[in-house]
Amino acid sequence: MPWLSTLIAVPVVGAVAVALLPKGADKLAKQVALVVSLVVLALTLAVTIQFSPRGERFQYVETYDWIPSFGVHWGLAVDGIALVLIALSAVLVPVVILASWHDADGTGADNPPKRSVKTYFSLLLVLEAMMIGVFAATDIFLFYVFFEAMLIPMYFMIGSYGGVQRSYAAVKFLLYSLFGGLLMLVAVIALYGIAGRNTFMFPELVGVITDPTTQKWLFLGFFIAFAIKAPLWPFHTWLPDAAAQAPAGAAVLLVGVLDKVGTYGMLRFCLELFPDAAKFFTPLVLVLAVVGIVYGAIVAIGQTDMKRLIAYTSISHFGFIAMGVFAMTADSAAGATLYMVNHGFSTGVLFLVAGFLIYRRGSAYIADYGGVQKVAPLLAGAFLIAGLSGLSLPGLSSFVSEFMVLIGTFSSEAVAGINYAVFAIIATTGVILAAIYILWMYKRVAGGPTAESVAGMKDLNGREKWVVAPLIALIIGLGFYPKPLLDVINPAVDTTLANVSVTEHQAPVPVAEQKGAGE
Amino acid sequence: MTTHYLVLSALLFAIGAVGVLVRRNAIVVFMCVELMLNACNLAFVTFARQHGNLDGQLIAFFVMVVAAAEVVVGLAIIVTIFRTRRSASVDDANLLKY
Amino acid sequence: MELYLPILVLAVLAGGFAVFSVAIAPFTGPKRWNRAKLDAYECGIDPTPQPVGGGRFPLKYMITAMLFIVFDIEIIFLYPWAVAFDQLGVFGLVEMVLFIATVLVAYAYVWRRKGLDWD
Amino acid sequence: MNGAIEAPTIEYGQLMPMLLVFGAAVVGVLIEALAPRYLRKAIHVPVTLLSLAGAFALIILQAVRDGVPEQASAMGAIAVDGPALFIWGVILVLAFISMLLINDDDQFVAQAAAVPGSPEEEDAVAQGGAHTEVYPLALFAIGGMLLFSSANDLLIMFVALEVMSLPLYLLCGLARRRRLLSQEASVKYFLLGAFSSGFFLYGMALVYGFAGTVDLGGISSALASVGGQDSLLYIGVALLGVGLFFKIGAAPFQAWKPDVYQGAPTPITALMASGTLVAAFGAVLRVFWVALGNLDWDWRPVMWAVAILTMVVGAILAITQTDIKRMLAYSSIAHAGFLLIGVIATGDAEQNSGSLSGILFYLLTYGITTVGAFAVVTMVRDAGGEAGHLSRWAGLGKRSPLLAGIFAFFLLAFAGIPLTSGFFGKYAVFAPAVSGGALGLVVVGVISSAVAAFFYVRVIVLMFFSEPAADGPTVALPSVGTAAVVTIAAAATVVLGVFPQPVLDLADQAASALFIR
Amino acid sequence: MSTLSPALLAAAPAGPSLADFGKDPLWITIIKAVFIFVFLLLGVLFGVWFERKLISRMQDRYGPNRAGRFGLLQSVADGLKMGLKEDITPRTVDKVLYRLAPIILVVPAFLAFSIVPFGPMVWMFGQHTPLQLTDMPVAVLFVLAMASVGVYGIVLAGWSSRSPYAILGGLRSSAQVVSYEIAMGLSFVGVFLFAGTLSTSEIVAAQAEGGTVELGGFTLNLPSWYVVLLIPSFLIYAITMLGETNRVPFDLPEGEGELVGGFMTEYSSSLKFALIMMAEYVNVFTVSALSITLFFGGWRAPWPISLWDGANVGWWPMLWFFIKLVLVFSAFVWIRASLPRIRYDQLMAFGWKVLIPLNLGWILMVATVRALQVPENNRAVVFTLAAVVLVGILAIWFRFDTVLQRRREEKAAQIEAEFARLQAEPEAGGFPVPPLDLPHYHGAGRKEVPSGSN
Repeated sequence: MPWLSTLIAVPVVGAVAVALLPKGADKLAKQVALVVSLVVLALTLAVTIQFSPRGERFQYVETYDWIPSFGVHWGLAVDGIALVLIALSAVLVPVVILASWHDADGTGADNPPKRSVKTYFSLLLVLEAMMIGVFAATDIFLFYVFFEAMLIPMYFMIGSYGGVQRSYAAVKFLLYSLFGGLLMLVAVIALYGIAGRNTFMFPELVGVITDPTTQKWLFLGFFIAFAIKAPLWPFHTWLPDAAAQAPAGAAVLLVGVLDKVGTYGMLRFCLELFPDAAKFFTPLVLVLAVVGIVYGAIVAIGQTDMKRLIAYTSISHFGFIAMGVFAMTADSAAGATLYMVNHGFSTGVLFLVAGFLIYRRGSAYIADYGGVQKVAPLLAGAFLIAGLSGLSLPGLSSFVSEFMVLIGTFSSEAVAGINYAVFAIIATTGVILAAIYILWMYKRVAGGPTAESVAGMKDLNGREKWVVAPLIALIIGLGFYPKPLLDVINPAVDTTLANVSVTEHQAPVPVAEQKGAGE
Repeated sequence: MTTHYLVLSALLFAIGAVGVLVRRNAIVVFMCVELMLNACNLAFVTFARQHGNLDGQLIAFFVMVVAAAEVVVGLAIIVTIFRTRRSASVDDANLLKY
Repeated sequence: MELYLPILVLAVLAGGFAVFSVAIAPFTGPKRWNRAKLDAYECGIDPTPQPVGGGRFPLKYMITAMLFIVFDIEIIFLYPWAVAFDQLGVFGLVEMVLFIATVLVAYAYVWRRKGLDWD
Repeated sequence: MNGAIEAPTIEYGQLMPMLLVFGAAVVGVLIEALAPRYLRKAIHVPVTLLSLAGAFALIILQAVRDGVPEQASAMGAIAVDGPALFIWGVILVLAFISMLLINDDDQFVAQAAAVPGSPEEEDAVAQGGAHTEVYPLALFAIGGMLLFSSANDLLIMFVALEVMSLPLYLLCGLARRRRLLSQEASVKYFLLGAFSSGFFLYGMALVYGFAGTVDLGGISSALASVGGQDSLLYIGVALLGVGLFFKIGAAPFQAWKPDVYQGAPTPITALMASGTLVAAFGAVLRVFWVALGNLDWDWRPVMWAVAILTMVVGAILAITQTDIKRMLAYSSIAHAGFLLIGVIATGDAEQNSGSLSGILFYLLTYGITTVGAFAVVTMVRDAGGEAGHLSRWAGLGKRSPLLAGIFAFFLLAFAGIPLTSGFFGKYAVFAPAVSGGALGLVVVGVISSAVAAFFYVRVIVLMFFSEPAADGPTVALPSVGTAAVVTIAAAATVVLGVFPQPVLDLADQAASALFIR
Repeated sequence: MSTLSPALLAAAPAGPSLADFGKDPLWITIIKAVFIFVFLLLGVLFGVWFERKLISRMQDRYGPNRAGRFGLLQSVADGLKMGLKEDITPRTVDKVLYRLAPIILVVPAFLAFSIVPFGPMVWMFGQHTPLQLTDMPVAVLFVLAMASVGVYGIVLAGWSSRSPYAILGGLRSSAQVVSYEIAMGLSFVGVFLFAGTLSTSEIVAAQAEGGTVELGGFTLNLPSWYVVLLIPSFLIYAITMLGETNRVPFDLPEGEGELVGGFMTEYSSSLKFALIMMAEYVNVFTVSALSITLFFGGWRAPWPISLWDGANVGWWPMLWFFIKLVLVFSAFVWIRASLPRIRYDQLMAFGWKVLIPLNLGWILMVATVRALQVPENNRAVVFTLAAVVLVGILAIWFRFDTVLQRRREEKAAQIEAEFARLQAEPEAGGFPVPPLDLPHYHGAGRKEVPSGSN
């Protein structure tokens, strides 16, 4: 059975079905969307369970000719890295659907009259299909197609359903991404032309480009696209706008999944296709990453808008992920991959809870809140747990990954006379700053005397509990027992690094065992 | 010998081209275009003599035909706009700008 | 070129004669100034002032001129065809039937649209 | 008497598609002459559409039954080669759907000769009906396009250029509403068009002076034997280029395009923006590849500059536009620049056929999307006719989500977003260009694509994310024709965006043998 | 001429061909040019006298008979008088063009005559030379070109006068000339089809002997003059000849009842007017000479004389030519004496709606016949084409005939109805009604429907 194609097809079919529902059948649309997303989740679980970590690197391989003239294939397959990210998407989407139940209805205080509800959910499902596709694609061209096509539903979600400045944010988001994408397109075309293999299949292109100069240029083409997507400092400026203006659900997917495509792309394509160039640019990237970590954290502290604050924390976190990827040790890379997943969950909860708050209070400004924990303890609690996961409290999921990244970076060998430990040490300050922004925000929002405006605030209702509970459970669960994930991730990371030929462990499997035991 | 004719044709062509650019009356502009076409004819005929083949003369035939068709179409258009505006100056045609 | 030289000679003769006639005309006759005589003729009434450039003409004349051009051009094609007819054979005949038929179609259009009617 | 003249031969079979279109045009004139007024449209529509469809069928028949001819027809005057057949097909398809738009409804003036606002005009309007001359005129223009793209010598090319342009000059002036604008567009188009064809002709004269022939193959061999150190030739080539660049609207000869596109009746704009561009690129390819192929080292730098300028000018000036048709015009300029990249990317035969195939595919995708976009433009109306000003489009997404969505889709296709035909079109041109060593151009192309995306996105923002104006335009209920055009265009944009392989195969096949010399 | 048998070719007296031209020394050329010039000057004088005299005779009066024998010096006297009259240049005219226009009119008129063949090769002062100023491969085209240049003279004369009569007259005149020029040009095509050349001397040569044609086993001798072979061409040419030269019945532009003097209104007298007059007469001679060249065998002697061997050699042919010229000119005068002037719309309608389509149809018919004469042609195709052409012509003819008939009847019925109504109720419409004996009110039966209204 073509599992991956099915995974992509189901949400697409669902989206069409939702879009074709008669006008006014809003409730039905939501239900259909939820069911479809749950079906996808179930299928994803099935795929995950059947995936064998020690087997072939790429599993569920599907390869069909798509456009032979261009050497383009409908090439899908997953390795551990892609699998966990697909799983992340599959988990987040039903949660987001549930959380966005009323987002498109336009009942919020400061929400302008919104448009079609079914369109929103239809777009969500399309987006899900694209997200799965982009992670599953093994054909670089196909990857690019999903990479770009993914923008459109997100663009409409932000632009049509977002906050006051939504159209500005949407356009900024689209243009940044598009620009990066086009640079990548040039690199993709050049890669195809220079490789001369008449194929875009990723496995066949690994290690083909050997000329260092060529590698560097192509690397830059890909890297800038991913850096914009991720977003890495200094390409980050679109994210706070987009995330702040997007409806909460869209923001979750935007920051939680879409941006991961950037870091995923760095790990998958930048490193493996252009290992020499990657090594050449590593110091630069690490500098950017570290600057991003510190900068994101500091700016986050100064934010007055909750969603912007969360967005800036994400910039800081993406710095960690990028650092992990480019430190190129087994630990750091595996940690970065794990971080992608964990960050998706923790930021997801943060955005969702912030969304609940905003929905109730009608304002995103921190100053408008106070003492929420007294009137809505569950809400505040969820907020706190997610926040703590964000600041990498031990026992919560992010800690494991952040720790692995830092350790990995610290232990990586000095290259070109630069000791990477320095970066790790500076990055650690990010952890401290994280404590400041998270806790301070929590204190202002949930702590202290109850502000008048939040006095009548309702606590989480049944639907919202169902939204938050699974994510909180995952955060805590993965915090204590990340092994299943790492089991899946490690072999893939090791293969990747083997292709980059920098890993200190030549035998992948024992390493995975060892790590699993070590955590 | 043929050089003189070529120079003449180039001169006529240049006069026509400059005329198109500097004159303001649509009909005069149009006449300048016709002048350019006829300069081309001169060049064709000259080259035909130079090369000793008849292609150039033949082309001149066709150019005349085309020029005639152009006159018919062009004057029709110019007359229409002239009737509307009572002015054939291209400067008065100013509705289309960005 | 020699074929055209005689024409030049004749042109010089005729041109000389014409220019001479026009040039001496003012000197051969008497001169009796009379204001009315120097007005444009208009059956004795004050002449209508004519705008510089001739003013506006009925469009009819332009249409006639256009039609003339179109048919004159057609003639340009008919002459070489007629001269080379024997050598072109059936091909020439076929093409000219098509050509004339096409022209006649346009002609019929002009006719039906009253392009050939005068008033 | 004189030296014997050999009676020429003409391969009527190969030229049949073109002859059919011209024949239908002539029949159209006859209909105008003989049929009573109330019957004319009813006769014109089937004649026009059937002739276009028939011509298309003949092309298919030619390709399937006889294959691609290997020698130029009509004594070497017209080359019905693979690319020509493909371009013919494209032109006919585009013309067909443009025709659906043209015969749709009252886009055209009731009485062109009547002064706007005069009693005569009111009479004509009251009598109803429009100029049915539009049909034969359009057919002549289409026939000219077919000939232009397949001309194998410069004379035929010049004649075809005029046969194509002259009807278009007239058609431009026939808009029913905003007559002054339309007439002005017509005059501008005519004067500039005639001016540029003068340049083309003089260039042709100089090239003839150099080569002693206007046959494209002959010019090519003349270049090969002389070595191309002749100022006559260079000036000639430059002037030829001016003429051709004007037709495709390449900068710095693009000035007419926005004016004309805005002023002309929108269905005619659609025909021009699609068909003319396709035909003109056919001619550009023939001149620069077939005739001047041996001179590529000399024209390539100029072409680089023109291509870059065209893309940049098109993309940047489009941003400042406030009229939807002007914006699409600038977008068309930018796309002409992208296509020029393909023209530059020459090399060995394989490289050339790759570039050619890319250009052919791009022309098809761009043409269809363009017609669709203009079809949508015809449907958005207010009291004064089409609502051209961009501000009037605000909030269209709320008022008519389906139409706005389709238009947004077309715009995304223009921008080259994946899963639209525009993406593969661009890819098909850019990819061979990279392997042809024009990476720099591709980078410029990509950057200007990004700039161009900005103004496409701006329209989408306006349509979907802005509040509708209180007295905003209405969306006309589409007639069957318009609806069909929009549907066909949207379907083609999707299908070519998702599953382009069959058409790519066709383009590859058409391009494989390159042009007949 | 592929159909000429070698025997006939040998029998044909030698006429000049294109190759014989361009070899004259300059002085011979000058002599010839002066001869033509003087010939035309004297011709005009003679022509004016001859016309007046002849027309008088036809109208049963004497005509000029005071100056000189038979009034022969009358034209000379007129010319002198014009030279001695005051040269009036109206104040408003465009001075330069006003003076230039007569020159532009007269020079091309003279030039057109340079390709007219007067005779065969003769010995002139020890030079063997054709009796023709020059010839060229496009001689007939040259005549048309000169005629076109003459139109400029007309337009400029009218335009530069700045007088409504002159301007309208100039426009009308030029419109008329160009309209009839087309029919004229088309009427030549038949000749070229048979002669295979545009050179006048060769056309004359081609009329030396008619060819033969095989039709159904019979050998038919074709007549040698194209006037016989191509009678419709000639008739059309004869009509256009009158239109082209603004002669009766097509002398509208200068008809006194129409626009005073037409384009020459402001050229009231003096030598400028004389030039214009002269140009008109020269034009008449030119078209006459052309008709002789193209249709009447040029300088070749007519049938009974041609039996004499010496008829077509030496200087004799010049005589035949002059006789023919005088005869054709007489025909002009005869027509002038016989026919009334027609209305302008009728004139244009006749030119455009009758002459041109007739001409085109005729050309196609001539071409098919000619194609049958060429043995290597595919007869089946030609016959098919001929059938198609014939059917087409007939279809169009019948269609127009029925349409015209229907319209005529409609119009008649309308007039009849109006007549009946007015008879019953004379005050209908509230206007005082004119007496009912006006022709219009006698009903359709008594009134010709104007032909211009179809």
